[in-house]
Amino acid sequence: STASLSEAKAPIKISVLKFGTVNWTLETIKKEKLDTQNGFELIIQPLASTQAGKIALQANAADIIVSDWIWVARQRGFFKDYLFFPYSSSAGSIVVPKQSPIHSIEDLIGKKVGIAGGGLDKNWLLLRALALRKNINLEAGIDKVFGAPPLLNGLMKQGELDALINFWHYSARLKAEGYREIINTHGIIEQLGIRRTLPILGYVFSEKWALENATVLNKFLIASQEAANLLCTSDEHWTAILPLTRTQDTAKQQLLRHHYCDGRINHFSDAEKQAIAHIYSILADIGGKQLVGSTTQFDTALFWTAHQP
Amino acid sequence: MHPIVVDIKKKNFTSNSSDRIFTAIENLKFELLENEFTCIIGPSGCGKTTLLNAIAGLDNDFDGSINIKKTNPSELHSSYVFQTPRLLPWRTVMENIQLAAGDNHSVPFIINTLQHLGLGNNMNSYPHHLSLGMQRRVAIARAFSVQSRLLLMDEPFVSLDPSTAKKARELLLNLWREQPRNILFVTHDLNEAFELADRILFLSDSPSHVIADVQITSPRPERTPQFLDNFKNQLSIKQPHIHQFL
Amino acid sequence: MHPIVVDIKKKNFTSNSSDRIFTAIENLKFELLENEFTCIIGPSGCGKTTLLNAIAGLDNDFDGSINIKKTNPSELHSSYVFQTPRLLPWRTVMENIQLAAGDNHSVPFIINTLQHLGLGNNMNSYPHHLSLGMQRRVAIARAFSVQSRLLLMDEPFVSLDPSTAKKARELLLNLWREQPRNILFVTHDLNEAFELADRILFLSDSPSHVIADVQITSPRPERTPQFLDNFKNQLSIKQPHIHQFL
Amino acid sequence: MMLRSSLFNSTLSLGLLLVIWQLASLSINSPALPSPILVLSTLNQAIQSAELLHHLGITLLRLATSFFLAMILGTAIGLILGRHHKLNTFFDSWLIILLNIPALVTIILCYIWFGLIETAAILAVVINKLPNVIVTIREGARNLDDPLIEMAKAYHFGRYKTLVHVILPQLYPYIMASARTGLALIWKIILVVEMLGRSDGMGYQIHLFFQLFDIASIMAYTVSFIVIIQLIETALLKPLDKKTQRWK
Amino acid sequence: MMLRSSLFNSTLSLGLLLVIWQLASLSINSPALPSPILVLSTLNQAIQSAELLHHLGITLLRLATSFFLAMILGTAIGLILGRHHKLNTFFDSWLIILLNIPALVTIILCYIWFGLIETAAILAVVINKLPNVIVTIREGARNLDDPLIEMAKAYHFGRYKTLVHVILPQLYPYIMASARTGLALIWKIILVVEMLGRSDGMGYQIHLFFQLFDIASIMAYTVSFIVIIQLIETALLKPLDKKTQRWK
Ligand SMILES: Nc1ncnc2c1ncn2[C@@H]1O[C@H](COP(=O)(O)OP(=O)(O)OP(=O)(O)O)[C@@H](O)[C@H]1O
Ligand SMILES: Nc1ncnc2c1ncn2[C@@H]1O[C@H](COP(=O)(O)OP(=O)(O)OP(=O)(O)O)[C@@H](O)[C@H]1O
Ligand SMILES: [Mg+2]
Ligand SMILES: [Mg+2]
Repeated sequence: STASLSEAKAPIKISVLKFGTVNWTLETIKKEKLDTQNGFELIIQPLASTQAGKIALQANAADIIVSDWIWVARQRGFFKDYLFFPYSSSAGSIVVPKQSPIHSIEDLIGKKVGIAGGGLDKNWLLLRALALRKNINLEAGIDKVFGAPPLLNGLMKQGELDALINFWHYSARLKAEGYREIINTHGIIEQLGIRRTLPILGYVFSEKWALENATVLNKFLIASQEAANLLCTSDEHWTAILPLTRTQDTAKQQLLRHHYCDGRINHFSDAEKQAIAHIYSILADIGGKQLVGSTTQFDTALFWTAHQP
Repeated sequence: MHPIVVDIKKKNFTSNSSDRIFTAIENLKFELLENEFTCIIGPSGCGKTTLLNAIAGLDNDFDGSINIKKTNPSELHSSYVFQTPRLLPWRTVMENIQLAAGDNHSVPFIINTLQHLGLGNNMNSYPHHLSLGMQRRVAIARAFSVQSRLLLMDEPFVSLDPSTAKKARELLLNLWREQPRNILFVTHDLNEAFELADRILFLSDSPSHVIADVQITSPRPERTPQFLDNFKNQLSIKQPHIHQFL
Repeated sequence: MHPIVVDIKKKNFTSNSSDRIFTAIENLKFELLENEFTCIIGPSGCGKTTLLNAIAGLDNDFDGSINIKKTNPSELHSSYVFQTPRLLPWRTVMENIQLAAGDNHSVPFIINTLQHLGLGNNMNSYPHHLSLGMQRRVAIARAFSVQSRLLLMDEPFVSLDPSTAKKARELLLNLWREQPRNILFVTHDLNEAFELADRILFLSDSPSHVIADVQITSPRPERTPQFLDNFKNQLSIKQPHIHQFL
Repeated sequence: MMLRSSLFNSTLSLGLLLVIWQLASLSINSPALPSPILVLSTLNQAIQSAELLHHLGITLLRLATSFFLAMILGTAIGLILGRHHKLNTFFDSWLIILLNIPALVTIILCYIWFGLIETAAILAVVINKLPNVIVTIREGARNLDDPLIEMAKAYHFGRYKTLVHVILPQLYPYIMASARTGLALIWKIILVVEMLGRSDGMGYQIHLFFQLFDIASIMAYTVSFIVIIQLIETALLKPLDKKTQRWK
Repeated sequence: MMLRSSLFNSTLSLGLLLVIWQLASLSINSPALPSPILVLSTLNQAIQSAELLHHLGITLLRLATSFFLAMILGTAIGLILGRHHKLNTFFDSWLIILLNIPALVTIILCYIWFGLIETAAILAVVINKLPNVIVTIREGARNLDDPLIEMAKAYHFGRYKTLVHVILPQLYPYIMASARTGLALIWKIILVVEMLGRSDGMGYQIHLFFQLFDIASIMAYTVSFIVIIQLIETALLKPLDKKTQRWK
């Protein structure tokens, strides 16, 4: 009879990076059987790159993936009915070596700066926007080096770069090795005049699927939050997913956990949505058509609202 | 009806490099009688190989027509000893012959032919391990092993030593007697032609056409060196324009 | 001292496929006098090409030694008319010859030679556009245009018509008289050998060695057909073991 | 004798390579170029954990399937295009387009069309390798020896015999060039294909390692694959070379 | 006449391709396969904004440099290995290793060794293409016509003349196969090289578009590159083919 019960469970296919932080949450859901208890069955498809998840979603091979709202907004410009539900506010940062003379954005002028994610990376665009307010043109003023995140981390350690803008889990690893953070995304957003902690990453799924599976989706979203809380409150659960951090170094592990927990979303209301719309317009200004496509106006309908934390 | 009627009005070659058109054959006509052994003699470069290629159906790009009467549709219409051996280097002597002979080959016949041509020890050799003369003999054996209405031979016996060439000629005549067919035999050696042929066609320089058509009616055993000398002398009197060949 | 001393104790071929060793040449020895015109006659497959390759330095894998006296180090020691034309298909007739003749070629001489061989109109043709006999003539012209101590010729005049062959023979003798050198001339045609040579080496079947070494001392103009018949008759009495060649 | 000396030779050659590698890794002294010893011990661990063999096996299966598909199709098409001038002028631009579409595009399209399934992955690989085979074989087909083909025609060999006994032996070096570069190319494409849409295989693993900048593991996986290729080369291709070139 | 009919032919062929593409994009109806019209209008915009030409120019420069380096080095090494049995057995395993190292590894090593500079990028491309050229040319060098080489030896052609007049014309089809597949392969490698560590070029741009999943732009960039390759093919390679094959 248990078999027939589990057969009735609605499957949710989710594609994530094998060693990404979302997978920590998902693995905890599986370990604690939070899925079957809540009437769905979580099927994790581990992938090796973020792009693979996007392909999986497009190919209908995954119900849910993890991405940011900029991408969702852009896809809606291509008539894709994707929705976004906030998951984490963990964001990238600029790090420099401990002894570096660089202490502020101004100091970056004339330096060799690594930038992960290419010219349209949101961290880089936001930094440029902030600098422009201080009448600094970073685009022309620094020696930009775009590259793959791990490669840039490697080059940073070789001393090839003066500063590095990288995604948070890469920055965290560097910080654990004593590198110093100049500013992170939230700091930039705050200096741009928006005093809110905003979600960056979230679950992305198609509206059609969400409406058809609203109940299980909501249950999944709650389970996800529960699992994240478990990881932050219970050492036992944290130890269980330690292999996924892929580091033996306890300092690094602690830092990663700290950032992970800081990144949890506990408040998301219309005010945050407005703030995101504001930032989007800043990004649209800087990034231009290439970044936002035809969608210059942010459409707040892209947030999944059936469930509020 | 004649089994083979050749009537080539014009055969042109255009070289890619220049726009020059070269006429190799012009108004070349002849008809062969049933099972006639015909030799073709002509200066080097006059178009003999071109003619044979056309008859073999390898080159259809000419003005005119070539008609070959088919008695038996399953039969090969021609077999061809090319001017170069054209053996498959990656197949042994035996394989080369069997491939051409097809299903209706008889291994003992092939072995016998090879032995007569002095290749009894080389049946499993690859062509690269044979001397040029030996390769030519393989090509001859190949043509002999195929049953066809028409046997085309382009200077088959050059670069064979006299005794091997003699054996090859005997073998050819035997084959022809046992399995009568039309033979078109290109040679530069007038004596060879006199010894073998029922008829000799002399070709002009290119654009080539038939300038003399000589019948030899005496039976082959009677063709002694003396007889041939006489025949030649008569010919140079009757047909002075082919003096250069005699 | 003899300009060329050949002493091949043993030349073996091993075919990759089988472990069979084939001895092509065994105890083949001869010495050439200065500027001697030597013909080599032997059955097909006996090892004549193998011998020429060894002398040309293309094959050093034999027991024994070949000594060629060098008078002038800058001079090519040999030029070689191979048994097949071996022309570069992507080069014209003229280019093929000039490449071999090197810097010390004289264009008028080359043109003259080509014209004598009936190729005056084909100097800018590519080999693929020539008949086989024409390609052979190009190869002959190439060898003639190179100044060398030793001229190796492997059945150079086969598949030429009698009148072209006659011209080629005359050209060869003229060249030899004007620029004396050693010539090693392989042929199956005894009459050709009698007509050209100072000396004829008869080779046995493989493993080949010299079985008769015949000098012809009479001056060339005196070598009428009649003289040759007499010579042959005498030879077959004096050296009955070479009867097969006569 | 031959065998012993060739074994000696390759030991020497590999030894020299290891020494160069060791020196380079000492001189550069970065985790980006781990020493051979580290890589071998990583390899050893990966083999013990059975993880490597699992992924290697899966990748090899994909490799074999797409290799044979691409070679057979490519040889056939290349031969046809090389021998038929008109078809070739018609499809030439298609071929150029197919050759130059970034692997990324074909891979995405295959996955989106067929879903993230095995067929899509293999198809993506075949599409990427196919035009290379075609171009190489076409070049060979253009340069076939006409006298031999005429001979086959004169003796009525027919299609099958001409193909097997006259044409394929002449195409052999082109096929071998295609096969040798092809195994390597397919392996490289598979790495990307697996990165973009599979949850197993060497490409999946190597990209995970890349994100962790774990070059030692990447190299360990690479070494294991190279060993396989070296085995294929010595156990299959070399003997095949010997057998087919026997006539020389 | 010839020209007109070949123009007609290629228009027809491209037209057919466009029709197939259009139908496919209609049937799949996904932004992953944009219609040709959308792609062409995107291309038009990209050209107008001068952005495309900038990146295309940079990539073509890299392509040309690494192509010639790889072809010249590869032909030389391939020829040497193909003609010298001993050298070949010694370096054979090196070649196999070089062939099968994932592009990722060589690219990372080059960047780490030399920094994120132009030299590193070009070197990475050359290292990736080189073994393919070597393997193809080596196959050709093994199958040279011995009688012609003997002729060159008998007539004392010397190294240079033998190379230019006897060997290279025979290697021509192999060189062309290598060049044709090579342009495509190098282009694909450059895409990865630029993606991983350059701040300009087609690969950098395409990767940006890929992050946004903007397939129309990716295809527009691809089309612009294919047009260039098609131009190279018709203006350089085809006439070269004609000229060198004149003797046939
Ligand atoms: N590469 C080889 N491998 C094995 N055997 C060979 C090889 N080359 C030649 N032979 C053998 O050596 C013998 C002599 O060959 P060669 O080519 O010298 O003969 P030849 O006297 O020139 O004959 P022909 O008059 O037919 O040209 C032949 O029996 C041939 O089978
Ligand atoms: N593909 C070609 N392109 C241009 N001209 C050609 C071509 N093939 C042959 N020819 C020319 O046609 C003429 C006849 O050639 P063919 O090969 O038929 O001569 P042949 O009579 O067989 O001569 P040989 O006795 O020397 O073999 C020659 O003058 C040759 O130059
Ligand atoms: Mg002919
Ligand atoms: Mg010979």
